[in-house]
Amino acid sequence: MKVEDVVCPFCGCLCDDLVVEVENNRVTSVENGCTLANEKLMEDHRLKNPIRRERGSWKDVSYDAAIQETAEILLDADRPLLYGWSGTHGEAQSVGVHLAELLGAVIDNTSTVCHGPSILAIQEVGHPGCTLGQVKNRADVIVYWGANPIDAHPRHMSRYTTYADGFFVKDAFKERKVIVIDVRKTESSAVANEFVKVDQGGDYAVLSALRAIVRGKGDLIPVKVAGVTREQLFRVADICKNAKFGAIFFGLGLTMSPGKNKNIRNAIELTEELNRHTKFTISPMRGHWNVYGSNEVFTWISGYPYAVDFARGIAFYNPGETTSVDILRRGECDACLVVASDPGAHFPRACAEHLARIPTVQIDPHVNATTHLATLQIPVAVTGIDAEGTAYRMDGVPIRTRKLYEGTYPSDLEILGKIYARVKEAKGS
Amino acid sequence: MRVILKTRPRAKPKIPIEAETIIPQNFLRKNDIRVYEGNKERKLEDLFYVTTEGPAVSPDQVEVILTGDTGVIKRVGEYMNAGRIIVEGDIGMHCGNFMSAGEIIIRGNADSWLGREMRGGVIRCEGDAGHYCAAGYRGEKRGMRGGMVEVLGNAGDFAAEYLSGGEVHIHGNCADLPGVEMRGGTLTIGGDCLRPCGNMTGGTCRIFGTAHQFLPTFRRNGSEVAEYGGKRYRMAVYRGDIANRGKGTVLIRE
Amino acid sequence: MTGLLVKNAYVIDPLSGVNGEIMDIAIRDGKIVEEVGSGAVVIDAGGCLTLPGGIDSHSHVCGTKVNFGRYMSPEDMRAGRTARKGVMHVTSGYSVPTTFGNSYRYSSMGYTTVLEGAMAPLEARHTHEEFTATPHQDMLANTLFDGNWSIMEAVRDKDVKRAAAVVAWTLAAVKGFAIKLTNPGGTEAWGWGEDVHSIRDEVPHFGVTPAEIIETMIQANELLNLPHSVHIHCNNLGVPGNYQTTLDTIGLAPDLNRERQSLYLTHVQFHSYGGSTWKDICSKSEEVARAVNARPQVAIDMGQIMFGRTTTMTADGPMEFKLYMLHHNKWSNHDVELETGSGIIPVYYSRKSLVNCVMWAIGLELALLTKNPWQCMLATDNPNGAPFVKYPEIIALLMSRKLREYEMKAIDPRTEHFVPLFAIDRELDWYEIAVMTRAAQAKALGITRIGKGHLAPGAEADIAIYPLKPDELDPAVDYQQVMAGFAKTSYTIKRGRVVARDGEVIVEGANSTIWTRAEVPPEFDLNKDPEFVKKFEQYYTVRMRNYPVQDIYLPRGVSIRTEASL
Amino acid sequence: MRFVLNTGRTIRQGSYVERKNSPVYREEAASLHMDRVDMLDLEIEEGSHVRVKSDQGAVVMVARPADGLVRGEVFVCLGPYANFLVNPETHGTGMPDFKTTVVTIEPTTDPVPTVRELMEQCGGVGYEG
Repeated sequence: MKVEDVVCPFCGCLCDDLVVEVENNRVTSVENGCTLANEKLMEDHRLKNPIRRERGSWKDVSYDAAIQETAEILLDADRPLLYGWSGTHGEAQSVGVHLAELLGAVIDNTSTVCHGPSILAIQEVGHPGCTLGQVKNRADVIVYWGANPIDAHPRHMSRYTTYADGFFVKDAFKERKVIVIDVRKTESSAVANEFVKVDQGGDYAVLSALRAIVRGKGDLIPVKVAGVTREQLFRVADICKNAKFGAIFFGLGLTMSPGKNKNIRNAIELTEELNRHTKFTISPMRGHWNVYGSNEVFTWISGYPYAVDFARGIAFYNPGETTSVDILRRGECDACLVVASDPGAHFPRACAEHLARIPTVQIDPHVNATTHLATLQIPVAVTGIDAEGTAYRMDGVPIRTRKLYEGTYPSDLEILGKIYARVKEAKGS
Repeated sequence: MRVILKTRPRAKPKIPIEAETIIPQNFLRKNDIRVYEGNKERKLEDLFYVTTEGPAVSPDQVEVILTGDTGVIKRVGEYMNAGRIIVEGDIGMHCGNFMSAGEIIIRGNADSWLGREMRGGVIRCEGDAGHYCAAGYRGEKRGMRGGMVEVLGNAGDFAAEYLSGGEVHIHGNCADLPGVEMRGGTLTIGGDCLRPCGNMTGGTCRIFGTAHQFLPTFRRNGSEVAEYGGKRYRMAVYRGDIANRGKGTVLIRE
Repeated sequence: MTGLLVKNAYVIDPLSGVNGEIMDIAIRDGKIVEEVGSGAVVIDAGGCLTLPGGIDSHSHVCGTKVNFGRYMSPEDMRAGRTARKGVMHVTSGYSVPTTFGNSYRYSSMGYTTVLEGAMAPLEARHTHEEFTATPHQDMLANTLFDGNWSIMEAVRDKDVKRAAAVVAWTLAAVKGFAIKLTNPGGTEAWGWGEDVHSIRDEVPHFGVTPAEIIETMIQANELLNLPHSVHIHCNNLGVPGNYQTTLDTIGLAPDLNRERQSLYLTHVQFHSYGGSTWKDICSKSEEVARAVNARPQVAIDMGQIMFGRTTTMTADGPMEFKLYMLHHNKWSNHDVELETGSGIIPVYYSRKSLVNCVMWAIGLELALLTKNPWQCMLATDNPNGAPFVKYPEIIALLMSRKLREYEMKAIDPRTEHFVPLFAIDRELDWYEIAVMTRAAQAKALGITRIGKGHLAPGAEADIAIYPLKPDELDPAVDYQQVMAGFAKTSYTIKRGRVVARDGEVIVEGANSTIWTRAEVPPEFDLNKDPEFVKKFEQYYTVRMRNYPVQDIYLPRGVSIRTEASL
Repeated sequence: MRFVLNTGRTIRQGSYVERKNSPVYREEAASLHMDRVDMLDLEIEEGSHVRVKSDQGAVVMVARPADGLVRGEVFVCLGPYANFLVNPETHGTGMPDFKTTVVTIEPTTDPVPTVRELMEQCGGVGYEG
């Protein structure tokens, strides 16, 4: 069976033009997808059934027993942490937030180790952005800063920027200038018209210098700023000011390097400054296909995009305190529910060690690094393959993923809904 | 009146205690004071041995003394407006947030967000302070607006972020980006720091050690003499941050 | 179900011609009925003011930009936090509360129906997701067409029917309720960092003017027989001297519909400025009200501002950038491909700011100078002028000259030279308030036919009982009580069920989403139009098949079907 | 020798992200990319095992020459190997310094651990499945 207009559940590009062939509850071919999409959709290595760690070895358990035990673990805890969420659909995320609210838990999503600092910066200065189609149809200057789309978002350039023809840009490859700014050369910098090599940790100073130049205070700028020559800084500023429509896309090169949120803030303020001369937008290159959805869902329910602490009944938010890495690092939480993510692989070692110390339940289709740390794992359907639901693209456009076949696994929504019901019943509310 | 709160041993000592109720005025009326241990609401007496000595008729006559394993107690002195708190050891995050008057003395180290968005009063930390010492609230336009925060040791990153009024004095070193987004008030750093005063629009920052990686967007504006610790130093004067409106002043020892 | 009987109610039901009669209201199966049996649950209203559930005909509570307002404002979130309690979820926020916060606060004020003022079609799914998390109000979404490329092409080709077909396709696809034009043409120009400055300016690259867009859309709207009229946020919002644009826009409105207005102008306060700069800005409310009084084919809402902190959010991207240049705090912007834009900035309206004082006066003046209350609805363009929790205070200001005098003493004393408010004596009565907060909205939105805004048998049993006894109160004097009473109902009844009591929400809630489906002849069905399909595939970044909002997003959708006259 | 360890995505890491216990994932996530001259200085060749050490611990990886890096910088794709070295301190931002871990590198003949072994070192119990 052929399914058209399939939505890819891998990265924040959320491409929705895939054509997929399905046979006997398996995807057998994928058209239009990138390597990441193909690997994800054609995968065939799920955890078969719920498993439970008992005295140093693993046993199979029933779904019902696993759900019951999860509810009990969460109810027993004084500071449970519910982490992950970016790899599942919005409807499941919504149950997650209500579960956290009911438990007095901390709920956090993978933004915490991704674009959390971007959110902090946006909370300071706002976010002049747009949907990706604005860029495709209008932009004549593209800036990738601390981002390597060819590896992380393989179709970003062909669908939205460098190679994407649009209404006002008929021949994109010729008409668009692409600037890549990074601490190292990448596949992406190789296709840029201009590559700006910044010293590690120097982004903030380079951004400040560019802002000063755009403000007409460039006389002050020394011959080199963090490894970038004055001439190149002026040239870049000039290209940007003369753009008809410029779009900056930034990645973890800014969010993870020293200064963190202040780097992003500086980039946003540069964008605002450029808007006094022309049209400019800035957008984070969101990683997981639905990480932005977790921010949206968390926000409309709790008021905050991530790192929400319901311990005192009200919603409290303070990244650096209520973020997962910090809570694990401090050894605060006494139980953890991991949903649709892999902190064992993607958090610093000290955090993984704490996950191994406490009861950790993982709801995830695959055996990953966290599996080895967990006490219980419940396999579920993969949203976008055998489950469906809402996802938000990196620019905020919501798209409903498709279910490609009727599988045998329950969805995240079903499992979480049952856990929520048990907790609610136990709480007598 | 003196109230002594000594921590009791706990089964899970790493779970933070949320104790915004520990402020002098709350002890005046012998109310049932509650704190949170994780997501569980507890009576103060469940977590502390409480001793009260002497009378008081107004909160400024109340002195609260915290001893024991106090490093995980958060929000002590939040919204405090009178009286005194003495912490014999370390204190957890958010100590003295939004306080408007009174005094907090910390004999040990303070965790992050010490004196966040403080309006008035005095905080003196004899050890080190964590990140965002005397800084602003997420998303708020102005940070600390009045009062005094003094740290005898070092401070972490983002000290005095969004400082808008009042005085912050770090005797030791500051880590990255002290005085970032500063709009007013005075920040004094006795030791070294990294990338001070990024994006500042107002106020004065004085650095008596070395400013590493000083940003390229500050304009030299002569020299002047400043007194610090009884000595006089010749200071290079800079105006900035000209990436922004550039109405702030940074003085760095020459 | 045995039914519910509200006894002894002081009822004002303008659409039914009831003005202050003590009567009983019988309810069964969610509807108002002639009578119920003796087994019915009885609520004794004790002679208290009983009105149809409140209707907000222009508010921003759900969707992309509203949520971004929350996302970017942790400082606003901390301003209104409540813990989970009973059936009530956690809430956060003051000017942009969480969805449950909005829902509970509206419910506590007796509001049972709310129209989201601006939904970008491409992001409609988001609005609907938030609608389901706003459980105590029936929701409707104005759908943005101000910068819609297909519309502008139809306008350029002078093809009204094509425009109507685009509207019909879009409303059905995104489950929208009505046509919204926000700064028509201006949001497309903002795609290039530009704006339009009058209704006769040309939109870059499209060769059309705002006036042509507005006129075409009014006609298309009537061709589709939509319940509501075109809903417009005029060009030049917030610009000194913009009243001329507003008068020009009013001048475009023909009289095409016997049931309701042909053009709804929203937050007109922001569009009634004289002068040429912020220094000489003055009120032109008299000119605007005169135009409204002379033209029954238009209706407006106030767009009242109230002093204090709030967040502005609108599809009017260029306006928000101008505002950012003034305030220099934080600024978000979100342009939506082929359709529209949006912007958000936080603001603080201060009694010390002459400009803000003039704005405050203008809103009140519009309500007091518009002779027919059916033509002027009470709203703040929530949260742009003020959060909706300020409505009770606005009601009190309109009902009491004494309260206005008290306020006028507290504001910048120069205000008097720039506004007529100080010379206006009119005090609105209970009936006029009932009109301006529910009946007129129902009529203007065209939802009386589905039982909204009135209490006649057959109507939806959406009822607000306020702890106010009109016979014993003089609102001109007892304004404090008026404010307190309108802030917290004794009972809010939604579809026959008590949902809030004395300000506490007591049930989970289950709203409906009301949308419009205009049936068009097959030759106007754009699903089969090769040109439309091709443009869609070329320029949108979402596949046409993935664009429409699936039915699952409207668990209790109510569609109003119309037969297009194409 | 001291180096600054940078991490980031690679297409191979992304392709095998749901198969973290596979040999290909291990090969990718344990690849330490570095400048060729630095490799000469360390007297190692492509494919040599190296012990990479930070203030948080040490892990064995496989050295690979890379062109885009300057001397003194090394790159490992994000994952459990790099994270064995990353300090969990977040500076009050929630985000660790994933891009600027100071490490030392020395040749070794020790084997490269599997993901499972890494997690067992963290206190976990390996699942074979």
